Amino acid sequence: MALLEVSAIEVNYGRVTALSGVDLTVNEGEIVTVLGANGAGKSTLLRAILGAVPLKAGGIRFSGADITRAPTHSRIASGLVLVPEGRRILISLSVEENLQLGAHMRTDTTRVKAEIDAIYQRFPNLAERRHMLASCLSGGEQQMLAIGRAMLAKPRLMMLDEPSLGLSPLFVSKLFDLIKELNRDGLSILLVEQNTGKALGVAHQATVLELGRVVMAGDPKALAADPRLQQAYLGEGTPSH
Amino acid sequence: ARADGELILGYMMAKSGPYVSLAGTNEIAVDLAVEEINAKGGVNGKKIKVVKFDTAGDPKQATTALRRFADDDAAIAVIGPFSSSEIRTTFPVGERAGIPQMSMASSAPGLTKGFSYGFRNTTDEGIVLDQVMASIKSKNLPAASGAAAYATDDVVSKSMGTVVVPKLFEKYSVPAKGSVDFQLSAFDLSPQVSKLKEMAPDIVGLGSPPEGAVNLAKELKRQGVNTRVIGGTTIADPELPKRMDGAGETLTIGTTFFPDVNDKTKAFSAEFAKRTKAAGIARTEPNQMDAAVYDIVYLYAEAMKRGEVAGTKDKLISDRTAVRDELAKLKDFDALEGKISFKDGDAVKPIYILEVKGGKWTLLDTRMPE
Amino acid sequence: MLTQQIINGLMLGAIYMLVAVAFTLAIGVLNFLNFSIPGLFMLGGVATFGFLKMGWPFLLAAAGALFIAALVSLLVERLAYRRMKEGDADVPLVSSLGFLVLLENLVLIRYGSDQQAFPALFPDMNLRVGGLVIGIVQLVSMAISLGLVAWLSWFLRTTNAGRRIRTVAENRETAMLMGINIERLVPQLFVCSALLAALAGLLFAINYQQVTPFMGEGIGFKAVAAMIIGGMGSIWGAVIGGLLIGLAEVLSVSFIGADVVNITVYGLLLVILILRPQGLLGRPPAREKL
Amino acid sequence: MTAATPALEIKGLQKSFAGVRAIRDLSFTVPKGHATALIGPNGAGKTTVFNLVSGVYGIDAGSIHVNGTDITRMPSRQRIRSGVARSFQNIRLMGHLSVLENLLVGQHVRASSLCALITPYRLIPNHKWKREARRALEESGLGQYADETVGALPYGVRKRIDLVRATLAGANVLMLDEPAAGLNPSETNALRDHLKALIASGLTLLVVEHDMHFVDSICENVVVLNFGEKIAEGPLSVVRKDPKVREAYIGSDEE
Amino acid sequence: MSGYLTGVLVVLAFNVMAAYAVYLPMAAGQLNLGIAGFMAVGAYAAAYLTNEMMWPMWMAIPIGSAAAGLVGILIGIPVLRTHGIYLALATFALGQVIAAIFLNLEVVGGAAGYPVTEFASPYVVFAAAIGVTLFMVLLSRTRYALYLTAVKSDPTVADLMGISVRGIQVSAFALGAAVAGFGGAFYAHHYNFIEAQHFSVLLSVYTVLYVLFGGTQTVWGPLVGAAFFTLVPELLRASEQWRYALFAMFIIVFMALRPQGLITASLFRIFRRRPKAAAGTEAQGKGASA
Ligand SMILES: Nc1ncnc2c1ncn2[C@@H]1O[C@H](COP(=O)(O)OP(=O)(O)OP(=O)(O)O)[C@@H](O)[C@H]1O
Ligand SMILES: Nc1ncnc2c1ncn2[C@@H]1O[C@H](COP(=O)(O)OP(=O)(O)OP(=O)(O)O)[C@@H](O)[C@H]1O
Ligand SMILES: CC(C)C[C@H](N)C(=O)O
Ligand SMILES: [Mg+2]
Ligand SMILES: [Mg+2]
Repeated sequence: MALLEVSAIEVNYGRVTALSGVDLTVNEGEIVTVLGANGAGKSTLLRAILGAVPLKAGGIRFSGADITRAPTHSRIASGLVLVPEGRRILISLSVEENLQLGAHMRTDTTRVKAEIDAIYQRFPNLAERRHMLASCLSGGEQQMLAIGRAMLAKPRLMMLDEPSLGLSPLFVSKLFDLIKELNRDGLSILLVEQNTGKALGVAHQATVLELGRVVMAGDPKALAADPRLQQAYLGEGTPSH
Repeated sequence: ARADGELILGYMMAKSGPYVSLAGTNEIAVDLAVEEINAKGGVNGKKIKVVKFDTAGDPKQATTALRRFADDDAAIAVIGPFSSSEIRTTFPVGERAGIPQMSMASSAPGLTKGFSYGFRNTTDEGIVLDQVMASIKSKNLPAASGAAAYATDDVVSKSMGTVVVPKLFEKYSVPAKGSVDFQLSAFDLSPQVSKLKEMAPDIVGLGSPPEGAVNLAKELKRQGVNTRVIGGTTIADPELPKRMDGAGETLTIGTTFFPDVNDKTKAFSAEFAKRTKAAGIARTEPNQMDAAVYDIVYLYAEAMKRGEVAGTKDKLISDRTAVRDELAKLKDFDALEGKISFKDGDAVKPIYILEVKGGKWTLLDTRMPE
Repeated sequence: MLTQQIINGLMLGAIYMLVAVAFTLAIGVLNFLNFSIPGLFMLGGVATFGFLKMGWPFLLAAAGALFIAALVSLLVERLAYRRMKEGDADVPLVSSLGFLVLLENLVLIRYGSDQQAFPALFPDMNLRVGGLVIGIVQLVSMAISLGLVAWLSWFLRTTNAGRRIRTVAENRETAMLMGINIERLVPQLFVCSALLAALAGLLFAINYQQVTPFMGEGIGFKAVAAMIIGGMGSIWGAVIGGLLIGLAEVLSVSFIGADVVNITVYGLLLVILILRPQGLLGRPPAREKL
Repeated sequence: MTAATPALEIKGLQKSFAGVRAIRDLSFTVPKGHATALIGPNGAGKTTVFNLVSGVYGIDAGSIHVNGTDITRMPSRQRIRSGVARSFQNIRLMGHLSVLENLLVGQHVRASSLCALITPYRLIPNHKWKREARRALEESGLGQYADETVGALPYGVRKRIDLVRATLAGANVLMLDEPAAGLNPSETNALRDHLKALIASGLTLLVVEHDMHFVDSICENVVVLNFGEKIAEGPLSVVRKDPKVREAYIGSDEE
Repeated sequence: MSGYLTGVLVVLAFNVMAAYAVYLPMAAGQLNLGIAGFMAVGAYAAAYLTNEMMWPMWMAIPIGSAAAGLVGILIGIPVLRTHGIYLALATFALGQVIAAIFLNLEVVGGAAGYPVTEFASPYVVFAAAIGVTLFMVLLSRTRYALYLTAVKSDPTVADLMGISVRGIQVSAFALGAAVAGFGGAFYAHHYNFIEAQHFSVLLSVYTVLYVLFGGTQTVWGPLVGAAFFTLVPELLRASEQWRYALFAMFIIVFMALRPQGLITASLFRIFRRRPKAAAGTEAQGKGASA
């Protein structure tokens, strides 16, 4: 069953057209990945789904309801969440407060406490720094915080914008394990990644954007084998020495 | 913009800004005077026409107004400006342009000094307060000790508190117990009154605009201090007793206008009341500036008559000089406020000593400054 | 005498304190130096005065005034604050000042620039103990202020609302991405800040039995100074700052003279800022790590 | 200064934040004309090393030499003059300015006389500063963005502009903090070529990077940090076999 | 020229000078709410030199300006430890303190004010304002202006690029003060009378208002803002008591429509679009061939 349906959306920044006629479907329990070069419009797509940029045309449905005109906060309340590009940690709040903020819409405070502890276990770096200002964290630690914060919102669809950015190889592996684990537990995921190989590895569906349009879509394994994609995004075209 | 055969006067109003409450009704008095004069045939057979400009009490805008009257409107003389601050910037311009000005409210000491075209139909606060003291002494009111209270950031108030009051206490041999001061914008005078309470003087010489007088009176009452506050023309507001709302009994001031002096003042007050009511203005009783500005029109009319001004463009310069010279020579001109003469550019005219009794101004004494 | 003066100073400080808290809500939280607050302060006093003049009972008049202030504040939010895009925090300052000028002039057109006598609510409202005079109304208003401030600071510290507000303060766009309903939260804050300011204006009018169109300006400036001394965004800082400014003002008036009031009050502000740039209880701003 | 003088020499470096020891007795050198990588798990202290070298924080103990000059006690703004420039992990471009203007700011060290300060260069068509900045942009294939406002550009483009700005300071030691993060593989390739060209022109690089392919292709030497300590040093092929490094950083499933 | 127009243009000239005095530090991220204080320093210093030392005006005015600049340096060094709104309030306090000092300084008349003998004619004042404008336009084309923006938007990075952030900040502050002092010195000699109240907080605040209103993104904003604030109230004269209320409504509406100020960079881009594109391709061509 389709959880998220994006149909023929168009987004402009002033005169620049960032997205045009983009369709995308995420089914319940699926991982969908969106690939594309810099400036292709991946981040814009996620922001549009969240309602952070206005749509010029098209529609969005989430779990059966039309949310095309819904304000961002009500979309989030209905189970969407975004780990944004550039992390957007709140630097004047402590690490713990950042996490609590992720759960600000929830009322089950005891569960939230337990989940925060679980996140500390998963990311020990954060546990050590729970009472420090988030501005002190290293780049990778901030990325962990952003992911943890999104998990605490208890979403039905989690959108991740380049989550592996700045993470060490060990942590990238852990991250993809986490993504799989969350997905196993029933969470649907929309993943934007530069780590194309890994993203195609976990996804059930993939979409490739170019200059704001969908140029390829379908089964990730088939796409991974597509020479056009290999050329452009897998870096196989110019072998390293 | 001038039809030949009209005598043009510029009028700087303070219709907005800090002085509106005192100056807002002046326009009615000016219009009244002009209508009366023109109804009687004008001056030398020519009608008077007034050109108006709102300065908002701002010295910069007042300068603009004066430039306009002098250059564009070819006015023979200028009614105003209102305040001392405005005078400080417009008198030099008027002197260079050679156009007479006459203020209806400015009472800071010595502002006309060095200006031959600058006049004020006002009396220096020092002279006014002198007469108040004289009156208190002559009526044998309690005056065993005194203190001063004044605003520090206003020229007139400060000079009252630091120079005039101490000098007068000495002159009338009232032992001074000290002084308290406050800012113009102060609303809380409790520290000052706590100090006055300790000094317990019979009279407090006040240098302040009306707001300070109201606040001081209320705080004196709150802290239970009984003393007679005396002040000058700056607080001569007909509504003051009402504004003090039960406080301020025995407050005593000197002013240059009181409505109940004679038939002329009563008639003026009645007409003024009629016109203000028609205009929907809350205060219907004329204040001292209303009377002063009314007299300024008559003073100019008289000076133009005596100087035989022509009111034509080619004679403008000599007309203005003639007005100036005639004003300077004027002696005991019979005006609304009483007999007016000019000494060094400032008017010399009777002073009415008023006291608050039962929440109303009452006439205590009438005096002519020596 | 000194005791009396200290009492006088604290009573004055209580007024500054409430306005300072109103400012701190707007600036510490919304990053918006809201110059309409002095106007709302004035409105609290003048509108009550106006309603009383129309014959309304006191409580109704006061409620009416607070209601009007809240409405105006929502308008300020709409027309000034909401227009502030990411970045330049100075911008809405202009329109908020526009609101101050507008409010002042509207009141001026209605009631004139004169100081108006606000009716005394009770005949003699003063405690007299051993030569000391303490205004009962002032005492009550101080108690109300402190109680309100204590509640507010508790609320912001311990509830989710506090965290949401701080998120909005740091970055509106992130707050939006976090699902915070800015459209509702921000107006709530504006209303809250307006109510504090208007309440302060009302208490002022009762205490000093006067209202004028310009009564907000001087107090507004001192309150901003109080807020800064205490540390922006810190509610207890605003309280301490307000009382300090009140004391500094009264003590310098009574022991040196009124001509030095501005030098001592603003000099104090300047010195505190130079020695402790974030104010007494303020936290230094978090900087983004490289 | 001989060829043997290291471009960057760090000795006994120590730094604590509020009692937390972020860098512990760290020493290493970066030889001239080569690329060296600084790697390690998240929070190991890599960015902190950059911050200490560029003077964002004062150090607790140790010394830093750039091209033989002791810069340990130098104010941060002067360090760039001794020849060390850096890029930023979280891109720090001035968002309201145009790309060109950002680059002009980057040129500052080489145009810092009073005269340069008050020349109304914007009135002079094709002024040499503008020309130079444009050329640098062309060379990294970003020419079309010169007059755009930085804030609206996509992440990858901004990342590259940050790099160009660092090169414009004319420094011979460049510290690059995760230059390939957020780039897709083909862009990473382009970046690699660009960096190789820089090395060939005689620049020295110190690179923090988590992409091991990338590190492998340009860096001869790597320094591995963990908890602020150096745990290994040497060619990547050797270091990556080190069990300590595998456990802390690379993990077992890498390749 | 008509006397009225002269009078209005003179006011405009002074407002323009004050506006640029505010604009310069604002470009470096400093909101100076004490500009009136620096105008006072320039005015009193120059007036003292012509009155008591019998200096000619053309010498006294630059020295007055320099005196204000010097005070700017001396005060800027400690005060620029503060940032953002704290700095704004520190400068605000500074303005108050300076005005209070002149109010008590008897050598220059104290509360009675200070008459000035030498007269600067309207044309001299116009020339001064045009001079200041040209200077600012020229300055906006330099690296110095670029660094002001850089320091404003990211002081940490500017510092790492080798820019002396402190130097830029203090110089911008002092240069702004000097421009203010320059205007103040002319003010004293044009109106031939100065008093502390002329240099009140409201003057500072209003000046900041026109600069923000005009827009701070380009060098033309302050000019347009000053013109708007000087001329519109004149045009509204006919509306009498509604004049300032209407004016305030104008401000609110304009700011709601153009929150970045009347004149913005994008406005200029619209005009320049075509010629700039041409220049771009030309430069690219050269770059490739070089
Ligand atoms: N705020 C903005 N204003 C104007 N244009 C914008 C803005 N944000 C993005 N764009 C433009 O929209 C297009 C798509 O940008 P977007 O950030 O969605 O790309 P992306 O695929 O996420 O790239 P990256 O991989 O670099 O993150 C780009 O051309 C970009 O320049
Ligand atoms: N200003 C600071 N205050 C407090 N702690 C800090 C500060 N700067 C860095 N740290 C701490 O020092 C440690 C090292 O941080 P650093 O940013 O150098 O890590 P890194 O190696 O660059 O990691 P990453 O790969 O995630 O960017 C981190 O744990 C961080 O929390
Ligand atoms: C009406 C008064 C406030 C005027 C004052 N007496 C002056 O000289 O300016
Ligand atoms: Mg993106
Ligand atoms: Mg790092």
